[in-house]
Amino acid sequence: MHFTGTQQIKAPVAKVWAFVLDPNKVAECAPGFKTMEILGPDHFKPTLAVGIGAVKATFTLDVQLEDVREPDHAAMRGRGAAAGSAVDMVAAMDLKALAEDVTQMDWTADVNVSGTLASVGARLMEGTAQRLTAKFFDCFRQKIEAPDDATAPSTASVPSSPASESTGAQ
Amino acid sequence: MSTTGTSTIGGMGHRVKRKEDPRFLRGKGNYVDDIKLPGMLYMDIVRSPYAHANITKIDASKALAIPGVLAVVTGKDLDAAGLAWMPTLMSDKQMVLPVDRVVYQAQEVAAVIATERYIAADAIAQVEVEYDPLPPVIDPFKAMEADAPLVRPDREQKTNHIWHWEAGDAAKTDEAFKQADVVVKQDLYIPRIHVASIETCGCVASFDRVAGKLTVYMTTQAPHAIRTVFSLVTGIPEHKIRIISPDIGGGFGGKVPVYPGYVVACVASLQTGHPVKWIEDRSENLQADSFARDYHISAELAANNDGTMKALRVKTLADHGAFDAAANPSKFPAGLFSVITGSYGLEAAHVAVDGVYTNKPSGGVAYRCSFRVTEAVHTIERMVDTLAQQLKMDPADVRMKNFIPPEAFPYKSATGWEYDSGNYPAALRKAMEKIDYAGLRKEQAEKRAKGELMGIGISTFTEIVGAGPSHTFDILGIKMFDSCEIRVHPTGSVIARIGVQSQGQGHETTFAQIVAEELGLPVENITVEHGDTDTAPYGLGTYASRSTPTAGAATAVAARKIRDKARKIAAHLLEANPDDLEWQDYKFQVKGTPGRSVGMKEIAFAAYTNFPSDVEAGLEAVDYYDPPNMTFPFGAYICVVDIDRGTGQVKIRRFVAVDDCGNIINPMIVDGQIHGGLTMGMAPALLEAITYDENGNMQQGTFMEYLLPTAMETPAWETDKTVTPSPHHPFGAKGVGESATVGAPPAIANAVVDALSHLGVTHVDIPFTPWKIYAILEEHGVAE
Amino acid sequence: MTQHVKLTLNGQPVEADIEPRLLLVHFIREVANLTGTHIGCDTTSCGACTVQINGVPSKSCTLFAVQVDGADIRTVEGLEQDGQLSPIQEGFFEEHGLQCGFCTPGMMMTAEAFLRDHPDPSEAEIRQAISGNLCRCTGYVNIVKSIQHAALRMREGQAAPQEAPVTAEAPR
Amino acid sequence: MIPDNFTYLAPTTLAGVWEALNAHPDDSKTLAGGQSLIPLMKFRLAAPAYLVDLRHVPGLDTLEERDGALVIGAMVRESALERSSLIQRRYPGIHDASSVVADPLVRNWATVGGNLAHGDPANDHPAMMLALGARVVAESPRGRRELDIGDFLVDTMETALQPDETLTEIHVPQPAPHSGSAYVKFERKVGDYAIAAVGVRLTLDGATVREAGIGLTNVGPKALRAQQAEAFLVGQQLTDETLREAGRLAAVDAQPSADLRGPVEYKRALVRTLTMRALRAAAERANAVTQ
Repeated sequence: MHFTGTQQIKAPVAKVWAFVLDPNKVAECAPGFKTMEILGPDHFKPTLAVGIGAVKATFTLDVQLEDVREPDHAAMRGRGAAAGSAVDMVAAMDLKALAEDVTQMDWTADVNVSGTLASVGARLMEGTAQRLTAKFFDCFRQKIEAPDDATAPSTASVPSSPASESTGAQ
Repeated sequence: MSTTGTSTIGGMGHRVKRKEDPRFLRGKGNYVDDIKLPGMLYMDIVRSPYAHANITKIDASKALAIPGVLAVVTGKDLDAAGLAWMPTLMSDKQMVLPVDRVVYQAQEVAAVIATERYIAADAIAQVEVEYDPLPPVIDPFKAMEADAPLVRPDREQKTNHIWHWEAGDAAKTDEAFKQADVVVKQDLYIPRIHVASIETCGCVASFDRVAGKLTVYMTTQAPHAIRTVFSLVTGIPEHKIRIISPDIGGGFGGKVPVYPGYVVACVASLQTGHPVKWIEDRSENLQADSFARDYHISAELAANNDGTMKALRVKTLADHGAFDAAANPSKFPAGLFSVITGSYGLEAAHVAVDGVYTNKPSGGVAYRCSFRVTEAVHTIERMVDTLAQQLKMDPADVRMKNFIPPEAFPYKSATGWEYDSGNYPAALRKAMEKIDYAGLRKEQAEKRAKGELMGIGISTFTEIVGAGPSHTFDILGIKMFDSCEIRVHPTGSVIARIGVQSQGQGHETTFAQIVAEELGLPVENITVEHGDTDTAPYGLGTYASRSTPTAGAATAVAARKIRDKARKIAAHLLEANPDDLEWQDYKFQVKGTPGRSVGMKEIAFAAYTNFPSDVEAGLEAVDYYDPPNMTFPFGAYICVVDIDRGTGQVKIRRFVAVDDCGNIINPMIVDGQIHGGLTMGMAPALLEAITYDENGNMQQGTFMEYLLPTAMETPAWETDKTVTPSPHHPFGAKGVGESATVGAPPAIANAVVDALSHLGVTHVDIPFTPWKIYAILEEHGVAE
Repeated sequence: MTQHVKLTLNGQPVEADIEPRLLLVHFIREVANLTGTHIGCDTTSCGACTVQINGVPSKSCTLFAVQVDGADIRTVEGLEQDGQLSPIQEGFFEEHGLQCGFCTPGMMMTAEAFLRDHPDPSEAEIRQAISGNLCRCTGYVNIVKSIQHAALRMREGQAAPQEAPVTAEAPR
Repeated sequence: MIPDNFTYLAPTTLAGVWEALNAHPDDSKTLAGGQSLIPLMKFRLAAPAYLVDLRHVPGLDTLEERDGALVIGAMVRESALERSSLIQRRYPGIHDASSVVADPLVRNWATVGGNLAHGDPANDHPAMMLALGARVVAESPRGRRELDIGDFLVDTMETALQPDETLTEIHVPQPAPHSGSAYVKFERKVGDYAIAAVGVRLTLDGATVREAGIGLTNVGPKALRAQQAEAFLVGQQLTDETLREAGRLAAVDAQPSADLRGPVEYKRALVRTLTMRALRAAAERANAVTQ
């Protein structure tokens, strides 16, 4: 699955760059973020409870930053496993100053899901992956644009309230 | 052979109610998952999410920390015991558990042994496996390219090509093509499908450390062959292995192979000294067990302008997955695909097949047809219609013109098979009358004028079953005979044990009927046992419609051996010369003196109480039957479809099946076999197909996506028969289990193409999904 | 953590302390040791696990046993009465409605409940009623005939006073 | 396939349900019929630590007309709807939909509330409810609110329900005179989700359409209203041409994606066909078909 997107962020490139290179901040934007182990400056292991509605799978990802070219390009490679499934992703972003206080972020992501999720959940897979990826990058914008002292809960990093009733016809 | 059996005997030709039903109807069947042994442990399997990857690490510590988890078995553990690989039935080898590399999605990676099923399931989620993914080989054509990644680097040959196989006469075929007026050419793809019996696979392996004996209750269609393979693999002496195939919830060929789960459960029982149960769930069954079909076929048919067919040339690429683990006879890696000349008299034919490895589970096993006959029949029956369409002839006429005539049997086909008997025109005529073929063609013309899409499709197939003569057929060197042992007890009741095994075919009933017919003893006093290697005589098992042609014959011959001995005892009782006795109305009587007779019940008593001095006591016999030839059942099927122009939906309106399987033991059971076979012929034509995404994920891993037909999608089948006995079978039977699955798909395919033929459509591959059909309707401007 | 469940199974009380996640089909097969109810899929697709819960045919592998605490459950083992096959069992026997027998218990539990509400069904109604039960052997032709046979038997039986019919209440 | 462990709670009041949900808002799931949730749990694609069963909460099985609306309790089983003569007579579109949900055995447990609240775009009731202009009643400790079904359905598997809210009732406006409804589903086989399905409600004024509601199943991230088609139909007579145009517009309104149920173009074509067929059926039921 290949996804692309563009964000316009009301912040200077340097501020965006600083955010993106901070694993703790980025992790908070990851869907269903739970915990993170930092193994090195460019090597992290976040645990994510990814899901929509009733469907939820907890992934432990092994993430490696790659091809970091300050101040405008970075890529990451991640691999993880959950519930008989595996996910492999490669994401990259490029920053471009549109104005002094406006940065454009162009991102691409290639996500491959294998195993149970792909075999059983194929019906909803592509739409969900696309939505979660788009939310991930949109969250960057929201967090970066938020006032510096903001400690507001990261609503955007969690899918909006899941369906509470979870039953019915198959 | 007598067909005058009375209902009190219940011999040949009677609709005897099934002896196995009383237990099934009461929920007292004994399937593998019903077996509970003291101290039994449960096994569950960790499977690979990747289709192709190196395993870099397996960490079982979290799983082992769960209370109730006793062991986690990995490929490295098996490797230490020399058990990481096992032989397949096709002289290839197959991973039991991988040491360092997985080659298909859902491949077994490790097994957890725990005290309870639920604990084992918890534990597999806690076994941490790290993989380094490799590029998967999914497309068999790309697999054959020089730079394709290797699926099997363990092999000497560094290619994905497994084997090349040919049959027929290439030069003669080329010559016939040169002289033909017309050549029609068509590529066909027969998709990957899965038998999906409602019971999945599983076993209970129980090793008795004191006796040194391994007993395995197992969903297998071939218990003896499994015993031999297990003995060869493990080194356990064969008499210390007992395979029991209890009641089986459907087989259809999917329970012939040896799956890794069985072997690991045995190893786990050997190691723990406890019985170990392993039962697949549905997704494991669909994703990892062996598959059928997956043939990419290229066919050419040469003919004269008057419709006389001359020669056939076929090239095929066969996707066998990561291991060549089909169950074909040794000399036939492409099964009996060379029966592809079908019911037609051709001058020449040539068939070539190439097997190829891909990152998928093993392919090439059965889907209610073990030996590639379905692929062959689909090809020839589609090609006949293609020719008819090209020549603007009625497909029924082309068939009638080219049928092997009834008087030509036994008939030697262009690829070397000797057909035993047949009367193809009679079967087709019967089917055409029953469905009112002429009336349907008239209706079709009227409907076409109104823009409605209706199609009529014919399939006049010839099957080849009953493997087989030992000079030609073996599996891993074991000749494909089959067997029966009969014991008549003093009071005239009987136990018969057979080397084949039932997965629903009703052997306990039909084999009792064979004995009843041959011995004149009532069917209710005859017990048939099978599936237990400690008691049943050696046999190759039930698949490929071989039970009746082989073990059925063995049963009749064993019974006749008993009758031969009984004649001597009867002579003694009647104070007559054995040569003066005749077997009449299920009794021995003195020729010309109907009053002086004695039945088998009295003879049986005498065999233990009052036998002549030159005769041994008892009344028993064994027969290992080596069939002189295959049998060739056939049939004529006609299907009528309507196509919805708004949705592309194909609906089967009527389907008439006229089958000829020779003499019939139990018409009720034969009807049932045909109903089921037709349904499993329809399913891949309309619903079932397995596909993989570019990463090698199998996309139909549940019954929500792998679409078994319900009663709503299944039409009300109309069946009829002709009877052309096999001349070489002891009671003239041929076998019927797979005929309908073999014959039905092209009838449906021909009907669908027929419905669209006036638009210029000449071929559509199965399955006929509504979107595939709708796209054709749109292309030709007739979509609603 | 376990939970106490008490229910009636073929007229007999059964109780046990079980994990809440125990599927009803496993309760029936492993706790109550009635193995006539089978498992064929995991997606509530095949119906091999069908039992009657307060008279309502239900897929017992898509239910937790705790959900039916207190219910009256009938399985294939409860069909036979006083050594006599029930009409639905008789129908399947007479019309060769089964081959491997694996789907048969679920098929009969569905069909029997259906016939209580539809004493004289058409073939189309029968086919619809059993469309939640998969059979891989029979092609359904003889299953339809079996149910028709049973319907006839049950209608004949209506003439004589019978045991009180089990009323089909929505399972709660 | 064995689910993960959980704690099972079966409160006897709504307040008890909310208390249970509030105690573990991130880790609780409401259980109604369970026919979607339990298979997910068996694959461990859903693993709630707390399962809150609604079965002992009284009053959730209402099925009656009250104050100008049909009131369907959240726990009303599909089979109850299917058998209800009130539904067959007055709300045939709902009867159609309830008769094609999954298979007959699943319908014995599956609930209307679950079908809506699961938020699955492939479920059958959401589109029919969109066509009928239904309202959804959600209750929580903060009180009771009514939402338009269109606002209730947010996205794939996502609804407007808050974690501690319970869907308790669905209110369907009573049909005006000369109204008809229908739901036409096209599936690969019985038990399958729709490739596409269309729910329609029509109110006619003589031969003219006065009101039209059209909902589409499984051709978008959630059930969709075919708004262009609806707008077009109002004021039109139902002829082959207008039916075709409405179908065409509904196909434009659809947002299908390609999957194992076919490519995008096919699904749009199917929406067109099914819209026309559902409109015809609804019009026939409104007893005023004009050709």
